[in-house]
Amino acid sequence: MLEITGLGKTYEGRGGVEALRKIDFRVDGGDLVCVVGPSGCGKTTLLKCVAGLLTPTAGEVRVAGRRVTGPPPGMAVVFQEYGRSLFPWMTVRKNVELPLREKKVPAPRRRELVEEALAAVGLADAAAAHPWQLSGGMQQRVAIARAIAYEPRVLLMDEPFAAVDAQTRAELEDLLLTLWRRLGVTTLLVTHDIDEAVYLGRRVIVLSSAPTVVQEDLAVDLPAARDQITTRSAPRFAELRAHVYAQIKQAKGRAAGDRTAGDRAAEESAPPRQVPSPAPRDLKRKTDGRTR
Amino acid sequence: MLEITGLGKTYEGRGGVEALRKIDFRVDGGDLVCVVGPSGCGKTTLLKCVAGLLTPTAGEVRVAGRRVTGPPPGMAVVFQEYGRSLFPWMTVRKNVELPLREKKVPAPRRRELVEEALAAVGLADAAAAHPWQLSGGMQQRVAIARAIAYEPRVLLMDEPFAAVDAQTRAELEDLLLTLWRRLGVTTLLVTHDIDEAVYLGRRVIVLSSAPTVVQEDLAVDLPAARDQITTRSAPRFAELRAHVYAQIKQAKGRAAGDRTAGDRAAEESAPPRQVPSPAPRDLKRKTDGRTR
Amino acid sequence: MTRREERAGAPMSAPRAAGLGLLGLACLFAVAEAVPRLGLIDPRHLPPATAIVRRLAAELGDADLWTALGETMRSWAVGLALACCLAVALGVLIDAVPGLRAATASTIEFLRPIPSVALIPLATLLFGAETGSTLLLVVYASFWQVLIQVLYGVADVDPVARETARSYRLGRWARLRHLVWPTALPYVMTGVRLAAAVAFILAVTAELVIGSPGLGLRIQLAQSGGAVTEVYALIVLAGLVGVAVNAVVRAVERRVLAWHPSVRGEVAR
Amino acid sequence: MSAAGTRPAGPLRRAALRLLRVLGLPVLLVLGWWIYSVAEPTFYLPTPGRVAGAFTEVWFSARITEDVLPSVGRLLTGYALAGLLGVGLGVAIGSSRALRAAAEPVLEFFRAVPPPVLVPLITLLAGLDTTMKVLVIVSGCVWPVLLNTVEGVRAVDEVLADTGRCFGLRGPARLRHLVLPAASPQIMAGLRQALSIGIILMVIGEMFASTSGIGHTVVLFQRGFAIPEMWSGIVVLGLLGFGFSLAFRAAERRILAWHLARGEERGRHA
Amino acid sequence: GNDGPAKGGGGTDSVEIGALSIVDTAPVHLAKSHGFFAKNGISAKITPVQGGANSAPGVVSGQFDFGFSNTTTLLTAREQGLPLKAVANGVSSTGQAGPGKDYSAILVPKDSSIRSARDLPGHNIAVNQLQNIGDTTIRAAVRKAGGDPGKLRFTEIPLPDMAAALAAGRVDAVWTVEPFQTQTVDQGARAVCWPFAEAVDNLSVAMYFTSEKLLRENPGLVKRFTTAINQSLAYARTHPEAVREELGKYTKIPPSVIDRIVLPKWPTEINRASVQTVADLARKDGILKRPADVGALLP
Ligand SMILES: Nc1ncnc2c1ncn2[C@@H]1O[C@H](COP(=O)(O)OP(=O)(O)OP(=O)(O)O)[C@@H](O)[C@H]1O
Ligand SMILES: Nc1ncnc2c1ncn2[C@@H]1O[C@H](COP(=O)(O)OP(=O)(O)OP(=O)(O)O)[C@@H](O)[C@H]1O
Ligand SMILES: [Mg+2]
Ligand SMILES: [Mg+2]
Repeated sequence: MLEITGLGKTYEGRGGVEALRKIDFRVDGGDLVCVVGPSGCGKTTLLKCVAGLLTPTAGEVRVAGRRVTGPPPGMAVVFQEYGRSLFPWMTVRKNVELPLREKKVPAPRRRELVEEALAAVGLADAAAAHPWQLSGGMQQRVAIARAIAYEPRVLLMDEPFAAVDAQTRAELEDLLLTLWRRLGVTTLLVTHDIDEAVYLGRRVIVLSSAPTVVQEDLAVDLPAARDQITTRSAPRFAELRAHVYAQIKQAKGRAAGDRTAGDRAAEESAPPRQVPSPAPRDLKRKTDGRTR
Repeated sequence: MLEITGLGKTYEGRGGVEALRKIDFRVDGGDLVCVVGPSGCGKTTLLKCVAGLLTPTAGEVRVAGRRVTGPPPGMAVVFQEYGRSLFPWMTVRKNVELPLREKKVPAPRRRELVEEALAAVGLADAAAAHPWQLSGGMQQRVAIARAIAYEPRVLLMDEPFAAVDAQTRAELEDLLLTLWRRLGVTTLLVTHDIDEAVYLGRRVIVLSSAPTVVQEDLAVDLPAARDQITTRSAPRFAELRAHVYAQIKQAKGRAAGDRTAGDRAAEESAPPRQVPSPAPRDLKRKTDGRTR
Repeated sequence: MTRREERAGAPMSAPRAAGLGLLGLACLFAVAEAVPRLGLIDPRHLPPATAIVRRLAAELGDADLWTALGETMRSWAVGLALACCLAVALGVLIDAVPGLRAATASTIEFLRPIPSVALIPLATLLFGAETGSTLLLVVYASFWQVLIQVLYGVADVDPVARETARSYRLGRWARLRHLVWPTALPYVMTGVRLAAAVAFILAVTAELVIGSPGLGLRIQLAQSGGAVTEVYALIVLAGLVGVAVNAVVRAVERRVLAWHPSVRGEVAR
Repeated sequence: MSAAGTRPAGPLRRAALRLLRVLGLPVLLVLGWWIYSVAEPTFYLPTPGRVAGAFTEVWFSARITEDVLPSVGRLLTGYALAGLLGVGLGVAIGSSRALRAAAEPVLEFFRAVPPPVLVPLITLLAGLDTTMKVLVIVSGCVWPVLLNTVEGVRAVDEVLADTGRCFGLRGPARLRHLVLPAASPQIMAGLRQALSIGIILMVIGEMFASTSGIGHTVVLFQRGFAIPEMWSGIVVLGLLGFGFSLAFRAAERRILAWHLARGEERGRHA
Repeated sequence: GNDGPAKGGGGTDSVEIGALSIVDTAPVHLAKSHGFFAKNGISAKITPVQGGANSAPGVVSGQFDFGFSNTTTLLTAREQGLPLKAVANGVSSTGQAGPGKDYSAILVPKDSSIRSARDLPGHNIAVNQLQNIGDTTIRAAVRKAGGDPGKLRFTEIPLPDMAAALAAGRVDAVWTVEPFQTQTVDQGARAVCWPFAEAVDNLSVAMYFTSEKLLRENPGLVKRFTTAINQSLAYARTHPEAVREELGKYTKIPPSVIDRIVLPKWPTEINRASVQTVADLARKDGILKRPADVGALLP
């Protein structure tokens, strides 16, 4: 479904910032892949290139075989800057409804989809409010509702649960899984929460810090049916998580120069968070991402 | 240092939204208190009332004994909408420097503070960039750098680490602790990460969902010296975490009406995240928050 | 959609933009040449573009023309600068002092539609001397343009940015300088562009009516002498001055608004 | 915080306060004018009393239907046309860099041509009747709308624009739901500018080849040295501008409700 | 200067004169270039204004010491209470009707059915200013020719734009003056009526004037100004080639046109009777509200 080959992006400002050096991976139709990596490594840039919002400076992205030059149809994006991605002049309901109108969904079905999506993110009451009357987490949930109501074939999400509390986050994660299973949406999700990446992803892609390449493409070999209790308490889950954590740490460590006191302290002390079992066990490493 | 008495806030829009009903607690000078609560329960509203940016509709806030009617001196705020709180027309360095100028810090000292703060958050290289040339996480770190460079007496932070990766987050947490210890800053921190709340906070305040009151004021009786490895692996840490999680779950559960399929699924399945030991053990509950 | 090309396409180089601009002017020239030549309008009343340009070239050789242009540009520049300073100062003041906006609204709306031309007798009465009168007219007309833009601009400050400034206790002056002014700047730039044209028009008109020396006087002389081609040549000169002024303002804008979405969308993407 | 400080005012007091706010400054100014004109009587600046006298005499007559109404009709037509043209062109030019580069010099060229010298050209093309007068109004009103629209469209928030693109917002829908609302604060600024410019150009258009209209009347008075009468005409222009701006503000409050409320809710306590 | 005339070195007074740059004002320019002002101890600065009505405020406010304006405008100003006094004749019609005889005429398109003043009622005539000397004299001419002046329709068009309006058929006839008369005739128009000449005998069309204040404070200067202008008027009358040469300097009239235009007459005396006639006509047309006191205006 998604093929990313030799993707590179250098921003022109500031004397040329190389956000992505060379990214190669593919996502099969109906797959759910999580992307993790250090802050500022180029995850958002990657997502925007896939969405056709940014022109790569090298390589290309293909969605369903077609080279991406603009946003492909049937794709929904949840932006990291959720607040700014909502239309302040529209109510919450209108915000969610607008893409459906553009998709020419008939009015009754549209209403249904909007109500369902808002209810699913727990915002049925806020439908008539304007985005700027909502809390940060509520705004983010509106953005999620807009994406899921759209029933996309490809779903790109940039830290979609960053602004909600732990409980809500768990609910939204499961909502995403349900939806993904029901509709078979090809999903690419950027997250900072390693647990979340392992819990949700069928694969986890770890990006290195700049110059950014794919540092690791990890298949999550947990049972397909997941739930918050059993999956998260599985020993394999802990292993995978620890492994990803170590990878990110390594990715960050690679970035020379900007190591500070705080940095060093953290590197020395921080363990894989909340993971007692430390060492990763025979992890099947993916080399080209095409196996799956 | 901070006294919040009978604080209530009802927004006028949408036929009157009661964001806060009645909040009472106090924070002693040099204390570090974390606030957690369901999404949309009024944490940001509370913070803004304390900061003197919103006029409460009931009750009052006192900082250092003086009733708050506008932003009190010596206070720094990190906003949840970090992106919009940076001035796009200034470089990162200028953004961090501006409050210092206003504070009439002499130029050499100012430069020193700015360099230090930027280095501490790992952005020494990005000083000359404009905020919109940075990634989300980097922007958030600029906002943090601005607050710590200011050397405030009171520090209010609204989900300050939401947009950074796990590794960076741990580093920033420790940075905050170091700073807090060194300068004795009275800190009120809103977070969604329960682990973070317990790891950082000397107390954790759990807000209920609307109508919002203080549901729990929990003293964190972990040793004062904390570090990412030992503190987080302490059994008491797990207990506290589980307790807070249960509290939030309860707080959310109380909100009637908007319970949906996803909601219910989550409630049934989600365990305290990554916490094998389930039941909280004899927790010292605070009733009025004045004991400490 | 054009927007996509703009965002995704290669940024346009300055020479290319200038080339396109020249192309636009060339099209205008072609139309202005064709209309009289095809007899759509009697060439005696609207001479063909080539004739106008030839006449303009001849005029440009005349030192007096340059003196006249200099006179006009001087009252233009002084008037515009005065109007901009006054309008920005008043606009910011109206924004900063609570209640002032409401108190001044009715007066502003009443005074704005009064044509500058109607004030000529009053102007001559108050100032007598020609420059004073011309300045009064120029300032009066262009002042409102900037003022209204400033009033809308200062109201556009991002609420979160405003709160940030407040929480760090930025003083009145610092807030003005670092928050309100940058926000209003794009509006002000538009206001200055609007006012620049209006000031130029009024400088010319005032000369035309009051008879102080300058480009307007030359236009009037040509008009009352029935020298049609020369009238159009001078009008073209006025237009070209407008184009030049705009180019300058745009260049300034690219520098001072480099951070703004409208400009940064065009340079680095 | 002001909200905490002020006592809740009764409706009567509020109304009185409002009246004071609307009329306070004008009354002061008129008073100043009065004192000046009495202290230093000059032919060209009559006392407000004489102007008021002339006002009732001149304007409470058939002039309302003969001069004022046709003028207002032309003004509204021209203004509406200019609004449509300015927003339409502005959106096109604002969203295409190539078009902007090509069109800007031409537009700037026309913008710099003084309307009084443009009028003869318009007459050549459109004749002497209402069409010409409306065109004169359009030729001046269109600029503030156009410029502001161009700038407003250029400044659309990138994240919003990206959102629109992702969800396939295109063509008229993009215009209606994204571009126009996002640019609306600036477009409104332009429309407000255009209102008073329209009145001024109404006068200029009527100075030319006219037999009726407010502008025509004012010019006749001015030429006939009927100075109080001329001032009364200027007062009519001012009142017209004031009246239109009231209507405009009401419309703006509806159209920019989201914008104003957002600023207010957060900014109230400032 | 606006502080009143200043006594310069060598016993000359500096004065500022507001006057249109048209054919009519040739004598004031001649007076300057041929030394009539200098001879009378005056150093003059001539400031071009647009329309005679605009020089009146300048004279009242003291910016100008002298102005040039047409008779109707001066009568109206006087009636409204402006303290103006005529000091010298400005320009007069030749008093002769017929093609190429007077410097002002009503022109119609070649194929027009209008043949004389009598045919004008019912048609749309362009004048440069409504309610001024143009429409008054046209009405009078029509009346004299036996037509109904009530049926005349007037449209205001600036003189430079009349030719185009006539060619495009926007109006049926235009009332114009030199150099536009010659230019419009060149473009195929035909003269049918000479209102100045037909309405009034030897009409004093315009005059030089000053304020009562200056007259009171510096009667000597005013007298010298009058003398200078009168000398120049006489010179202009007898030296048309000097006038044409002067026109080439202060106007932008194309040289080929200058050679052919009909020059007005420049008598040194104001024709008081014609002024009275214009006043009566203006009163009849409602331009003046009261019977005019011509004596108060004229010297
Ligand atoms: N400007 C406003 N106008 C009207 N209602 C508002 C406004 N701002 C916030 N609210 C409402 O107040 C309530 C509390 O909002 P607040 O932002 O304080 O929540 P929060 O606890 O910070 O949530 P989150 O964790 O999602 O950021 C919400 O129901 C929200 O809809
Ligand atoms: N518009 C821009 N102009 C110049 N540089 C940019 C721009 N946008 C991003 N960058 C740079 O590109 C790099 C990658 O940014 P990106 O937003 O993709 O990071 P990210 O992985 O999403 O980070 P985060 O997790 O913090 O959101 C950063 O160094 C950033 O400074
Ligand atoms: Mg990002
Ligand atoms: Mg919040």
